Amino acid sequence: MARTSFLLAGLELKNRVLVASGTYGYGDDCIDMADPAKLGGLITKSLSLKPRVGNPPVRIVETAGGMLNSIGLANIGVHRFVKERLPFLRSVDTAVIANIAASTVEEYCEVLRILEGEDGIDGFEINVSCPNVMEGGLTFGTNCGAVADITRRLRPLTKKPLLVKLTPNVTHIAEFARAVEGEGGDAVSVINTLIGMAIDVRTRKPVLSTVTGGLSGPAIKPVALAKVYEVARSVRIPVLGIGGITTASDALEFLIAGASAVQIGTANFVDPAAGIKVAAGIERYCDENGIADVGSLVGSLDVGKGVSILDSWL
Amino acid sequence: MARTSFLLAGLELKNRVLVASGTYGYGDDCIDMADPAKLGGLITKSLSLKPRVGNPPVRIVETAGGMLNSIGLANIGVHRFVKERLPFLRSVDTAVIANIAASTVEEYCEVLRILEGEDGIDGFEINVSCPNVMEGGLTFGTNCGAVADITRRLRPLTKKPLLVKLTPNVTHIAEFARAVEGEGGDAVSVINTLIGMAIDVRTRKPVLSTVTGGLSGPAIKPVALAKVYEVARSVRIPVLGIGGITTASDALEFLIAGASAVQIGTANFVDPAAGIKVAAGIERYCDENGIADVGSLVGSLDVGKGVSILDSWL
Amino acid sequence: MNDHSKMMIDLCPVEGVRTAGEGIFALSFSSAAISRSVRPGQFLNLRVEESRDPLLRRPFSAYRIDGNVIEVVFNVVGRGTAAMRGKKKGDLLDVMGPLGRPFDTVSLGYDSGILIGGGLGVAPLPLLTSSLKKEGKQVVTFLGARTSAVLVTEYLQDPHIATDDGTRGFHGTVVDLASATLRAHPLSRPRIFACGPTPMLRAVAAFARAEGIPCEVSLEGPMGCGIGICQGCPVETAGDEKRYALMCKDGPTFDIRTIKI
Amino acid sequence: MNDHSKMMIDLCPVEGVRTAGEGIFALSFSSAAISRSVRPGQFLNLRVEESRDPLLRRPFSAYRIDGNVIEVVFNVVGRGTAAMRGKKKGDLLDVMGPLGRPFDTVSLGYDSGILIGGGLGVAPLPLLTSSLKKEGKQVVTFLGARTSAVLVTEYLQDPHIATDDGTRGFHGTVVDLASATLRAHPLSRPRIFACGPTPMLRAVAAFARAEGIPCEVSLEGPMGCGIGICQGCPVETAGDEKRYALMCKDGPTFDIRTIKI
Ligand SMILES: Cc1cc2nc3c(=O)[nH]c(=O)nc-3n(C[C@H](O)[C@H](O)[C@H](O)COP(=O)(O)OP(=O)(O)OC[C@H]3O[C@@H](n4cnc5c(N)ncnc54)[C@H](O)[C@@H]3O)c2cc1C
Ligand SMILES: Cc1cc2nc3c(=O)[nH]c(=O)nc-3n(C[C@H](O)[C@H](O)[C@H](O)COP(=O)(O)OP(=O)(O)OC[C@H]3O[C@@H](n4cnc5c(N)ncnc54)[C@H](O)[C@@H]3O)c2cc1C
Ligand SMILES: Cc1cc2nc3c(=O)[nH]c(=O)nc-3n(C[C@H](O)[C@H](O)[C@H](O)COP(=O)(O)O)c2cc1C
Ligand SMILES: Cc1cc2nc3c(=O)[nH]c(=O)nc-3n(C[C@H](O)[C@H](O)[C@H](O)COP(=O)(O)O)c2cc1C
Ligand code: FES
Ligand code: FES
Repeated sequence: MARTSFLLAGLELKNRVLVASGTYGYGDDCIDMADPAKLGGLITKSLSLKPRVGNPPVRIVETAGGMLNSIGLANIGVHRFVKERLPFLRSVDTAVIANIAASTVEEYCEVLRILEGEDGIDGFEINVSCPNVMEGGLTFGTNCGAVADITRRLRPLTKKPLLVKLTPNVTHIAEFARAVEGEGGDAVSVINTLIGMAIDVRTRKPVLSTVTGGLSGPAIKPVALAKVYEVARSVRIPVLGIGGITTASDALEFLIAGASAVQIGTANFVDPAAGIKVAAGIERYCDENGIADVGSLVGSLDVGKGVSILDSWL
Repeated sequence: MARTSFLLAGLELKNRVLVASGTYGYGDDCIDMADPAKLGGLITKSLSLKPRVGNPPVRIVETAGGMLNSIGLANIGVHRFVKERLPFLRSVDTAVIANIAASTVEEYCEVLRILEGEDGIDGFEINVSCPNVMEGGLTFGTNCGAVADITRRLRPLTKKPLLVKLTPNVTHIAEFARAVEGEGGDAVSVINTLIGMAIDVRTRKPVLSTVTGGLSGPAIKPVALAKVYEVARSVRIPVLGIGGITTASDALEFLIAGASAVQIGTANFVDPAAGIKVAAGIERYCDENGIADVGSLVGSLDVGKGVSILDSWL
Repeated sequence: MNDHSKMMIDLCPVEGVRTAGEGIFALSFSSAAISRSVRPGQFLNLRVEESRDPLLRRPFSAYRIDGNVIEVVFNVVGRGTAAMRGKKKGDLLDVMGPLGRPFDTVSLGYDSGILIGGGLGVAPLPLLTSSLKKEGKQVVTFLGARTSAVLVTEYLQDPHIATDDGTRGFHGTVVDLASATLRAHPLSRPRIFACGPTPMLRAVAAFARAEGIPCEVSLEGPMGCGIGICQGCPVETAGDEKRYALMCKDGPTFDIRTIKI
Repeated sequence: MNDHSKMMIDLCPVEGVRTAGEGIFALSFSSAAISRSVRPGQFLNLRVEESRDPLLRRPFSAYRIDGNVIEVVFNVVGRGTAAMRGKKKGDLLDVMGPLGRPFDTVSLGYDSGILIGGGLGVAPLPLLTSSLKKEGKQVVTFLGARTSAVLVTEYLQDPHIATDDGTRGFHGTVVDLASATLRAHPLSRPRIFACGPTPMLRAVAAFARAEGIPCEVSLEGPMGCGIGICQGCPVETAGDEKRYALMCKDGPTFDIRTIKI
């Protein structure tokens, strides 16, 4: 049986499959259908300092092979999270990573400080795809200096793994990953959703109340994989691959491209046990192919004589 | 019957549906199955100065709701094009736009000069998603200064419509559109393919010989639509919307978002008459909704109280 | 956490698809486990195809339970429902359920259940009828539809009928019919259970408020997951402070006092 | 431009799906227009589902023509072929064809056609057999497969059989069988037509070159459009200069002198 566990900046994960922020609630909703103890880790919905009610309907719409969402980071706020949801998460035998969203650097720090003082949080993932209220609504995530700054400010506040989750909506995602690495971030999560849009042609209105939203699901898998490949070649810290992963075969592509672990998002909506099945499938693949440690797959892509697109023409 | 024709920088198009570069050959392959005279226009495969044999196999792979390609701009070169293919295109009663690809600014100019001297070419579309050999393989398309420079250099060489086709693989596509507008470009085509990747997990090799490739098809439609919306709000020149359009309803979304016309790409591979059907469907929609001119749909999106994602949180 | 019946995913053999009205179909499949625990007003989330397009499950009210067999009723509005229509006996259907908050039939303090259904909002009413009768309540049913051909009156108890075009029963809306009838013949300690298009539910709520009758409505709208993990199905709650409940988890049935409708 | 028969898209009623071997199926559908013009070695591009996933058409060799009815033979390797297996009589199938360059059966200068098929490479051989016989050629057929259960020997003329596991006929590869047989019993002015996996075609080509026998092979690989507009199906051509032909338009059948194999 292949070794599946993985040490993420000192944190032992049972396997390399986590559930992604915003796609598994706080871990308790799916308990009837999937045992979280079989996951490598569970990442919470983004937590902000104050509760956020989220955006008005419509918040989601299906697209070809994917979906758009504009949830608006609806969450109960870090204080209620600690009081109402953390006790359950403490009882679950899997790594729990708290995802943090904020609109000022100070707010990121504050939320992290609150959580750092609590038992049951094993690490942090920083969602930088939020608008910076200081800079007039421009998202932090598309500003490399801002991402570096957030990492620098958060790093001293915790010894636990500090992950930064990058947005794909930039020209050179690897620059952002290098900025995180440079400031002592332990890992990067790649990718958050792509900006997308849908229109109801009967009413000529946007389907989503926010006009645009975030595209996720199988449709974005090829883009996510290319971003992971780009990032993994540019930094030494681990990369967590995310985007459209539904099957073990999808996850294997990410590992082979250079991800040290993967996160399952939209697929949970179809099957809350998707992550568990993906983990089992990865193990089966390794056993069938005589691979003793899942880790040896990471970055094992054989590009042969292949030249990257930068050297060729689309 | 709704008015469907459209004046693109002086060039009369019968309707607002064109077939996209690289997805209809030189117009003669589908003649048995679709009458090009029913299209608003036909954009040629990218033409380069010298013939290009293109990339080795594998060049295409299907993905969820889309496909990746790395054709490598295989084309017969501008000289053979003029000799062998242009005569057929002259005989077709539709607007013919020559798409040009090059790896130096000089080469762009040279190809345009050659075509400018020929009857039967009604306009030009500049593919800037090619690596700049001068700058060591970085693509022109992700460098705003380079895009401005190409437009500036080409503009004096023709009085015909000069379109620049933008890549979506940038943080702020609107900047690129503004650069084109500023240099006198007549229109922008939005979008070319997204960078993506696929791996064969049995061999642990990239599926495409070029490792990464361009993602197209319905999967990218939400992204393309958001980019068109962004660009259309930023420039006054017409926007040609491209990306995943398969049905009339898809095309209507682009028009409503602000595209003056649309291009059909991947859908041609499934049905070479897709563009003709889309054009007919747009007309039917207008007739059913009492719209006298398709043009009045352009940019008619009613955002109501909707706030763009930049003002909200993903 | 959902504190109703345990939810599960079951691969259910399809029993068949039958016609239940003009353009209306009923799909039945068997699941011992799910059929046992479904309660009136709950829904099932069907994976209509093993495909990435359509990608998400599709929610349908439990319409009928007969032994192990569960039936849902639907009309074809898109690709998901088109695929459902094409199912054949023996096909396997991936069903998640039972989901959501059932109608609150066990509340004390009412003697008669008033059931109001508009269009395919009839779907939860047959199960609700059986439940109420088991609990010894009086059941009075009002059913509305665009036209007679799309009325689905099966498994209901002597429904009062309204059609928009007057092709059957009362010529007008089901809410007009129900309010006129109930004002003329008041019931003892009534409680309203309604399901249908939002404008109809608004009218029902207005009537219930005016008459001071307790009222629950079953809502419908886009859903991502059906189990509370995507936050995709907000329903604005009553009260001054802007807040949202989740349609899939806190609903789909809501007491009208708890939401803005 | 394709200067072979006119290509078209036709919505074809499915006649049925039958089993043609272990895990091998034959799907038939009727199209008066396409059936009339298909020639041996040409293919059809099927839209197996009205879906955006799978998105692209799937290419299949024309296996049999019987009046208006066209049959293709396949095994289930992915979602497209799985969907084909599930087709029912009366379903409508969106078929584009006939596509590609047929085998060149009208070349002068040969008396006997040697047909070599490996696995489902048998697909174009029945049509080819009829054509050759109509033209008065002698036909000698060699058929290879992994094991006896997956051999499809219908509509062929007394095929010589080879199986990798020896469960039927010659124990070994079909090329070993063909070369041994043909060296032992040379035919008058032969011409080889082969279809199968690439390693097999390489072996056939090597044999043909060694013996100086004219040889055509039918290739297989990923296709985007099937009609020459995507440039997605390159086949390296013979000669020093690096150039590509298109499998869908210049092939799928190629004279081995024109390509690198
Ligand atoms: C709790 C709940 C119970 C339901 N019960 C039933 C039922 O018993 N019978 C029944 O016929 N339908 C029911 N629905 C609605 C049903 O889920 C949708 O009609 C179905 O998902 C459409 O799928 P599709 O793929 O055919 O359509 P799509 O291709 O997804 O969409 C087609 C059209 O329908 C609209 N649409 C899609 N989903 C919904 C939705 N959830 N509500 C309203 N409009 C939608 C789309 O905007 C689009 O215009 C219920 C919905 C909910 C939330
Ligand atoms: C000209 C031509 C004629 C053909 N004739 C026949 C035929 O008569 N009978 C038959 O069974 N098959 C034939 N094929 C192959 C057939 O087209 C593929 O098997 C089919 O497209 C697979 O579709 P799928 O959706 O089931 O598999 P996918 O889900 O698309 O793929 C499943 C697996 O098959 C591989 N694959 C996909 N397409 C091809 C392909 N074109 N060639 C090789 N491997 C592929 C994939 O890499 C993957 O590993 C032919 C192909 C060509 C190009
Ligand atoms: C409904 C929904 C809500 C999400 N909420 C969050 C969130 O709160 N914080 C975050 O960092 N990412 C969030 N994401 C992004 C996912 O974690 C993930 O990065 C993205 O969906 C791509 O993965 P997928 O294709 O597997 O879904 C959300 C995604 C979806 C679909
Ligand atoms: C196989 C293929 C070849 C293409 N070749 C070119 C090309 O030569 N020049 C160009 O500007 N765009 C090219 N494109 C991009 C398309 O014109 C179009 O911008 C893109 O595919 C998105 O549209 P779609 O989703 O409708 O296909 C190509 C696309 C595909 C799929
Ligand atoms: S549908 Fe996902 S939370 Fe309600
Ligand atoms: S498959 Fe498109 S050119 Fe051959």
